[in-house]
Order: sequence, then structure tokens, then C-alpha cells
Amino acid sequence: MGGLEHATPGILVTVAFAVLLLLYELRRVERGYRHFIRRIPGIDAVEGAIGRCAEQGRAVVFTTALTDVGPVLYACLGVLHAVAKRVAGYKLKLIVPQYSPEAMVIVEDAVRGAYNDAGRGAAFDPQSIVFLSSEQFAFASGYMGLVHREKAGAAFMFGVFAAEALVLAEAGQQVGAQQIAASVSPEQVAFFICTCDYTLIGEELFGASAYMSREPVQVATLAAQDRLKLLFALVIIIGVLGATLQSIYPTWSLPTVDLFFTTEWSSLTW
Amino acid sequence: MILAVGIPVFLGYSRPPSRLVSAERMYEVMAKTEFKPGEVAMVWLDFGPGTLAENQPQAEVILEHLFRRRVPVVLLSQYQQAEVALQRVPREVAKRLERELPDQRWSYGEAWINAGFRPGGAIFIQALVNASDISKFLGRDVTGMPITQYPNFAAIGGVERVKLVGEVTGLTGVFDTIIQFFQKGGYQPTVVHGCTSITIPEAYIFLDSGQLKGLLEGIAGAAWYSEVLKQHYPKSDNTKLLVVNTALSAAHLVIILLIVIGNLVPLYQLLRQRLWGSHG
Amino acid sequence: MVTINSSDQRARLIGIFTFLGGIYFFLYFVLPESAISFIGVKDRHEAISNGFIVIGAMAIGLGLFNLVSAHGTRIVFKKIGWVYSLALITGLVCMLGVTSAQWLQSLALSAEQQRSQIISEFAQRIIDDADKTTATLTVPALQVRVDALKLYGFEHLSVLETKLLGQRGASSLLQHELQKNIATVREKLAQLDAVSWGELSPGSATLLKEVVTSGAKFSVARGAYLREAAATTTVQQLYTLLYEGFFNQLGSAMFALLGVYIAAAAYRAFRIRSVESALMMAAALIVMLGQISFGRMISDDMPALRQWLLEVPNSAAFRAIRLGAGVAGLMLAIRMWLSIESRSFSAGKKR
Amino acid sequence: MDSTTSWGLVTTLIGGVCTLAIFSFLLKENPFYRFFEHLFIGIAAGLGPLLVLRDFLWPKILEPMLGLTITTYPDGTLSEPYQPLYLLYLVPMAFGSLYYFIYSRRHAWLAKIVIGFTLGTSGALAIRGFFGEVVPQITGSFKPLVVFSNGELALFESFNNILFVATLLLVLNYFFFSFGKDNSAQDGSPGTLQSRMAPLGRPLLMICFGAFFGSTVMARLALLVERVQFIITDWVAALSNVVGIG
Repeated sequence: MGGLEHATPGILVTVAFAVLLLLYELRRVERGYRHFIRRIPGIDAVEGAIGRCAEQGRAVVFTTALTDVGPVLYACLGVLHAVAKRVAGYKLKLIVPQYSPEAMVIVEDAVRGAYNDAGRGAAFDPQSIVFLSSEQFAFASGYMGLVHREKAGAAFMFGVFAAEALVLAEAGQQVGAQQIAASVSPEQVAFFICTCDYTLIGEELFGASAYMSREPVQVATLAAQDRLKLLFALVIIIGVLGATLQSIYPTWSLPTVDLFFTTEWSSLTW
Repeated sequence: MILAVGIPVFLGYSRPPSRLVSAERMYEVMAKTEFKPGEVAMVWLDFGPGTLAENQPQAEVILEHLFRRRVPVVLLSQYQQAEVALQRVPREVAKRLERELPDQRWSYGEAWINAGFRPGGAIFIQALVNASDISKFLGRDVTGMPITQYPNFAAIGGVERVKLVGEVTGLTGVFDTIIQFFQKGGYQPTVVHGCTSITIPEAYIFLDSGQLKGLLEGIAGAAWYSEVLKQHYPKSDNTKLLVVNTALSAAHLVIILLIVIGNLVPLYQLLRQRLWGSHG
Repeated sequence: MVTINSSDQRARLIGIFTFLGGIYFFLYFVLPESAISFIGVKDRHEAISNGFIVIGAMAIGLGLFNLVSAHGTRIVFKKIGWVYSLALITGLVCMLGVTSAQWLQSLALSAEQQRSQIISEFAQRIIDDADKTTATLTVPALQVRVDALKLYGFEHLSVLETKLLGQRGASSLLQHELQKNIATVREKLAQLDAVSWGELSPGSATLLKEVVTSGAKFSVARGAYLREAAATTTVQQLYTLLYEGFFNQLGSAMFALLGVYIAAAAYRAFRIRSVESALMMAAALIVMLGQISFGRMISDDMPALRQWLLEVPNSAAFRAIRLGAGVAGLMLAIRMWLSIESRSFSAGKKR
Repeated sequence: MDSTTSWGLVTTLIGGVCTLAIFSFLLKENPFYRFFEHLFIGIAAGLGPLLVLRDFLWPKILEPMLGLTITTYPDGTLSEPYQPLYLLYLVPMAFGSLYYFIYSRRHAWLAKIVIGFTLGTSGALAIRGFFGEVVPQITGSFKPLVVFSNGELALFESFNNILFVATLLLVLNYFFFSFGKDNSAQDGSPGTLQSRMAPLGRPLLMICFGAFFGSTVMARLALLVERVQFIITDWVAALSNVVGIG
């Protein structure tokens, strides 16, 4: 297959399928269809950690680290909203250290909404949304100081991380906090696995957020993604079977399923 | 840790690097890719000070091999901070080769040209691939001279005549734009990649699918590549690189030791508490 | 009548512009090559792409604006830490100043080189215009053009030669090369007298061709000479000092801190606390031992074992992660392009 | 960096001071570190904008628009006629300058127009990018589960392919979230085959993250080695030059 600059007919069909699938799922969710979303183990870990904090009466820290305004932030807010609601219910102290000024505005909005939903709107303290710094390492050292001073009982690290992830995880461990992390970047997941109590991997962050917040766009996107991934999984299964048959019976010349993607317009004779 | 790294560097002590098959396969690709007259290699240096330590040795071995083969190289970058690397790396490789082979010359404008920083990322690359004549599309080089004035680079023509694309970077996303956009109907270049170690596991899926034909895995990859280069060009000098690679290996041993101790100490305390705690 | 308040109107306008931002490249991708060239966009694609890059390039001042206003106010009102802000602004101003000076110097240098380049460029233009059957634009007679070329050439070369002779200090290798090129170009220009320039004959065309090739070599040699001289000017040295002495070193040192962090974390934080972390640490150990030179002490197959682990289990698992992330990215791209955003969390949300 | 010339020497010496200033952060966050950190941020911010101007806006847009690329030949003719079409670039330039309204409280929405526009552009390009990358990845996964080499069954390759395809499908399955009947998993019943197979993906992911861990260790250490090497070889040599011990 030469390179790709213009879509082949097969790719065009796939693009149309993806766009229509997303719009169809959105329409369905907005008309009240309740999608099933499986309860991933990460959610039990989140609720368990808050329960333990309630027993010990210790503070809960939730950071979105380097996450800027965008879909990853909205996924984090789905979980933050659920965490803040429980913390408000248990009358615990919540601290949300911030890195990006733009994201901070939206985070404060989400936490205030959670307190209102828990019927404890008056207890919401704007000071709990703490802006530390918009420089990577200054933010990390600020977070370390804050976690030590507050003796946090649970530390949630959700969103986009870079090299400073190590410093954040170590701080929580030193004060004996129950640590739950969720990162979209695979390099940092490796560190979180051996420094935190539970780690949500890649898209599990979106799964947890959709499960906890039931936010329409997140649920519809998750459903559309699953169906498109299933399509690709089926293509791979067919391709593997075809390759296996081809290997067993070399004389046959089976059309491989990737032709669906690679056949150019020009070679389609009408 | 600073001691474990410092001792090999101070003594100039080096051990043979680990044999990395990926570097060997890349050597074969770099040696066998055919360049007809007028055809060029395009090498992207997309790294700044942050990943200089791993990316510079990789850029040096790639350019050394292309210079030895007398392949004209177009150098450019999608990253502003690569400004000085684009100027310094080819010059240092040329100087090293001219010291080794005094009768030969590698000069700017003949062996390589520097098209400098080009903003736009994917938009720039998909326009470059679509251009009918790359020399005109790139316009001027960093010195302000039209690229059409250099005989070796005057009439490159379409992107089909870029036979090899080298991408040396530590940035996420930049390598993806090359894989995703540096292609067009009926043309897919031979892509070789020098990556920082953090993205080694990612790069392997592109080696498996053939989108990537050669990979240098961090400093260890550059070190083994320089050893293979030395087998074919005995006078090639890679002592400094081997010393750095040995110091890196020593640092690894310290990390492994610290992890083992870090896990045994609490285990020992736990056992002591369980055993003596219950007697006491 | 539903009164659409202004913020709804604005949101819709932003959505339209977001859609417009993507429509060109979407159509360029989904339409086949034949349709693209049929519409005639193919040869304008470069200019259109440059237009999109220009929009993004205009934002270069944003970061600057942000930094200067934030740190500027801190200095003016002497807030705590204003000394550090002063360091930041000084670094900024020095880098802007030195980079601009270096740029102006290179502009002057390429203008100077352009004057040398005219000899070969103009000679080539004479050949091209002469053999055009239909003269598109009115050009002077061949004899007039050749005389103008010679006049300009001889004058430029002699001015250059006097400047070179007046050069103090040892004349470098590049200077010798330049002087050799000047001699050959002068000789090629002199040869033009041997032929009458009524109209272009094959013989006279080759003479002009020689002027073109020797002129091009001369221009490249002149460029190399000018760059070598510029390399030791104060502006260039200051630029190298700022870039190599401060910027590169500070950048490398900042990232080198990570090497020390990982050593500290290796002892204090990396705990095998479950089957999962044990499995991960085992794989990590194989990868580490396989890539270092001491690995061979344990066994010669360490690198091969690492290679297998990276090629089979790691590639399979990561390809699945990448495919999942790719699909998520595709859905996200569609949402961004069609402005389908999580309404309930975005600022100014409608419940 | 050649420390032979005096400028080179000064550059190396400053490089050493900068490195030690940043490393002092390991002891404690201190004014020495913070000063050089701010200096770094300032220099980095000063470099960026000018390079976009020097390497793109000036040579590709402004110079042709102002007609400065046209050379007049010795006989008075022009190298190329002026291209008025270049003036069209004024439109994206004006549109791009809307970014700066982000600082005005009342008109910040104007900046959102151009931010939305660029988001739309990157979204549309990402659609092409997805297929440019993923299609070869999918076709590269069509590995035969049974491999023969000149007639015999190649056991090792077959095992590798089976392991590869199994890992790929199990990990893909781990990231499915919305398959299953509504009543099944909510009340703790076992749920569909898919959700029962999901946990199998996690241990396989651990091998992949182990590879990431080992590789990240090498990446981080390489940066430290380079700095230590610079201090020991280049900086100490430059210092001895200056102090004359050498």
C-alpha cells in the first residue's frame, strides 16, 4: 500500500460511520436512553479511600496536575464532582491544588456544584481551590509542602502528568495517604503503579468519569468509541483468521480484509 | 548516584555496549537504501536542551553514516529550540570526518543544507508532501540563500525523491506527525527514528507494522550503532559515546540496587515485628 | 418569540468558525486526488496551507505578552520576588535583542551574497528569455543584455577584489577559494567578447552556460566566506554565549534533576505491593538489564530476552492501548470540529 | 563547545555555574536556584517568537508581499513580476491577531473565535492523521497463528503470533466499558463474557508498563550522565585553564 493522502472509499465509509455513530449515540442519550457502563474496580478504590478518610477524619487532596482546559479535564471533573459530593456529605476538608489558571475557573465551578448537589452549598470554601504555580517543578514542590502540612488521608491524582508525577506520588506516600492515580500518559502510569494504591490506566479515566457523572456527552462518546473499537477488533480477528488460512493453504489466494481500507478509487471499475 | 556516574566518566573507562538488534537492522537499512543522483535524505532534528543527552549522539551517528555515503542531507526542524543543534551537529560530524580522512571534504551547501525551523507541524508536512518541487517549496536556507542555488539540492523535485526520512526527537506528538502525514498516494519513505528511551516501547509497534524501518533506542542504541559503524569504518571514533554509555549502565545498577534494598528493608522490619513482636 | 441572548449568539458564531476551520482539510482528505486537481486546488494547496500556519503564527506574542505583564507588574510594584522577575525580564530582553541583531546581520549578509548571485542568475535568465519563441515580456536586445552582464560582473568582481586585498590578518582557506572563483568568473565573462550577439547560437549559449555555473560556484564560495567572517563577530559570539552558555545548560540541568529524583524514588517510593507491581517490576528488570553493558555478566541472552519482551508482549499490549487512544482521539477530533462539548461542566453552562 | 577561544571558555564556565545553580534545588529550594530558573524561562520566551518571524513570517509571507524578493537585473529588467495575490495573506494575519483580545474582559469572546477556528483545523487534520497511523497498525496485526517455514511448523514464531494476537485482543477488551445488559453487572451478577474477560487484560498491561518503567529509567539517567560528564570533563578543564592549575 502506498502512502495515504486522500481517503480511499473504505476509509471514507469508516469516517462517515464514526461521525454518524457519535451523533446517533448523542441523540439517543439526550432522549433519555440509559447506557450500561460497567463499574470498573477503580471506582471502588475511590469510594474506599474517602470512607477511610471519614474514619480517620483526615483531609482529602484532589489534583488535576498539568491538565489544561479540554476533554481530559472534563473527564477529571466527572470524578472530582462525585468525590467532592461525598466529601461534603462526610463534612471532611477538601483541597484542590491547581496548575492552570484557566482550568482553575472551571474546577471551582464544578466543586461548588458538587457541594450544592450534596445540599451543603454553604460549606463550600473557595479557598480550598489552591493555585500553586504554572511552572512544572514549582507546582510539584508546592504540592509536596501542602500534602505534608495537611497530613492528607487520601490523595487523588487525575489527568495529564509529566516528569513531576514522581514528586507528587512520593509526597502522598510519605504522609501515609491512600493514593489513587489516573493518567492518560502511559510513561507515568508505570510510576503510579508502584507508588500508588490503585492506578486507573488510560481510558479508564473516561470510563470512571462517565460512570460517576452520567454526563451525556461523556457517556455518548464512550459508547461510540466502544462500538468503533469493536469494529476494528472484528477486522483484526477476520484478518488473523485469513492470514492463518493463507499460511496453512499457501496455494489459495484469499482477498485480505485490509483491501477494504487500501483499495483506491481508481482501481474500482464501475 | 553522582559517584557511580562520575567514576567511569572521570577515568574514561568504557565497556562494550549491549548488542541491540534494532540498531543493527537500522544499519542495514541505512547502508542499503539506494540514492540515485539528485535524490536526498531528509533528517529532522526535533530536540532541545532537555533531551540533548540522548538525541545528539543519535543525530551524530545518523549524519556520520549519511556523510560517509555521500548522500546529500536536507536538515530541518519542527521545534524552535533545535536551532543550535541544526547548526552545530553537522559541522562537528564533518570536522570529525575531515580529521579522519584529511583528503576529503564535507562542506555546507554540498554535503548538507540547513532549512532551519519550520512552524506549522502537520499543516507544514502535508503541504511539503504535496509540493511539486521541494527546493522551491523550502525557499531559503538558514543563511538566506535560495536552496535552488546549491547544485546538490537545486532540483530535488517531488517528495518521491526523498528516499530516507530521519526523525530524531524526544517530544511526544512530533514523531506522530511524521508517521501520519509524511506519505502520499504511491509513496511511503523509509523512516528511521532516534528516540529518547522513554518512548522506546511506543516505537516498537511502528517497527512491527513497517511504518518505521530503523530505531535507535536512546544512548544504548546510538552506542551499539557506533560499534557497528566502527566495524565497517575502523577509524570511526566513538570513545566518548562508549564512556557515557558505561556510566549510564553503572547508574542503572545503582537504581536496581536501590529498588531491591528499598523493598527488602520494610520486608525485614515487617518480619522482625511479626517474629519478635509476637515473642516480646 | 424566543429572545436569543448575546452569549448564545456568540457561542453559535464560534461554532461556525470552528467548523470553517476544519472544512478545508477535511474535504482535502475525503475527496479523491482527481477531484482535488479537477477543482484546481492542487497547486494552490501550499499557499492555503501557509495561510493556516499564518493564523497560528500570529499568536507568537501571546506568551510574551503574558510574561511581561505578569512579571512587569511584580517589578513595578516591588511585590515579593520581584528580583526573580527582573532576572526573567532581563533574560527575555537580552535574548530578543541578541537574536534580532543576529537576524539583521544575516539579512545584510544574504543581501551581500545576492549581489554576487546576480551574475549567474542573470546569465541564466538571458538564456531562458532568448530561446523563448514568443517573448512574453519585452526584453532588451541580446547584445545590450550581455554588455550589461559584463559591465556589472567586472565591476562587482573588482570591488570585491580590492576589499579582499585590504583584508588584515591571515587569509583563510575560504578566502583563497573565493579568489580562485573570482578569477574563473572574470575569465568566463571575458570569453563573451569572442562572439557576436545578434541572436543566440549554440556556441554562444554554452559560453553563457559556463558563466552560469562558475557564477553559482562563486556565489556559494562568497557565502561561505562571509559566514566564516561573521562567525567571530561580537553579535554571533553573544548569541552563542546566551544560547549555549545559559539556555542549553539550564535546560539540560533542569531535566537532569529527574535522574536524581528517580534515584531517590527508587529507594523510598518504588514498592512491590501487589502481584501487578511485581509483574511490572520483573518486566522492568529484564528491560533494564538487557540495555546496559553489564547485562552480559548475568547472561549473553539478556539483550535477546529484552528484544523479545519489547517485540511481542509489549508491542501487542501497547498497540491495543494506542488503538483505543486513537479511536478516542478520533471521536474527540469530531467533537472538537463540530463543537460538541461537555455542556454541563464548561464555564457559563446551561443546566 | 570549544573552550579554546576566550568566548568559548566564558560560555563553558557560565554553563557550569548554571548547572550547579539548578542542582542546588536538590538540597533545598533556594534563591540561587530560583534566579537561574527565572532566567531560563525568560530566555526561552525570548527565543520563540523571533524564530517564527525569522524562519517563516518574513521569508515566506512578508518579503514576497512587500516585493523585496524581486531583484532588478543589470539591464533594468525584473527577475519576476510583483504577485498581488500575496496581499491575500493580510486576511489570515488580521484574523490571527484576534488572539490578543483574550486580555480584554469585554471582547474576550473574539479570541475564542480564532481559538475555535484553530481547534477545528487540528480536529479535521487529526481525522486524516488517525487513518494515516492506524490502518498500517491494523494490517500489521494480521499475524498467522500457524507459521510454516519450508514445510515444517515453526513453533516459536507460531507461539509468538498466538501470544501477540491474544494479548492484543484481551487488552482491547479491557478498555470496553459500555457493553453488557443493564441489569447484569448492577446487581453483582457475573455479567457478559466480555466483562468477565476484562480483568485478564490488566496483568498483560503490566508487562507493557514494566517496559515503560525500564525505558524511563534509562531516559532520566541519561540526562544526569550528560550533566555530570559536562561538569567533570568540560567545566573542570575550563576552570583549570582560568585558574592556571592545569
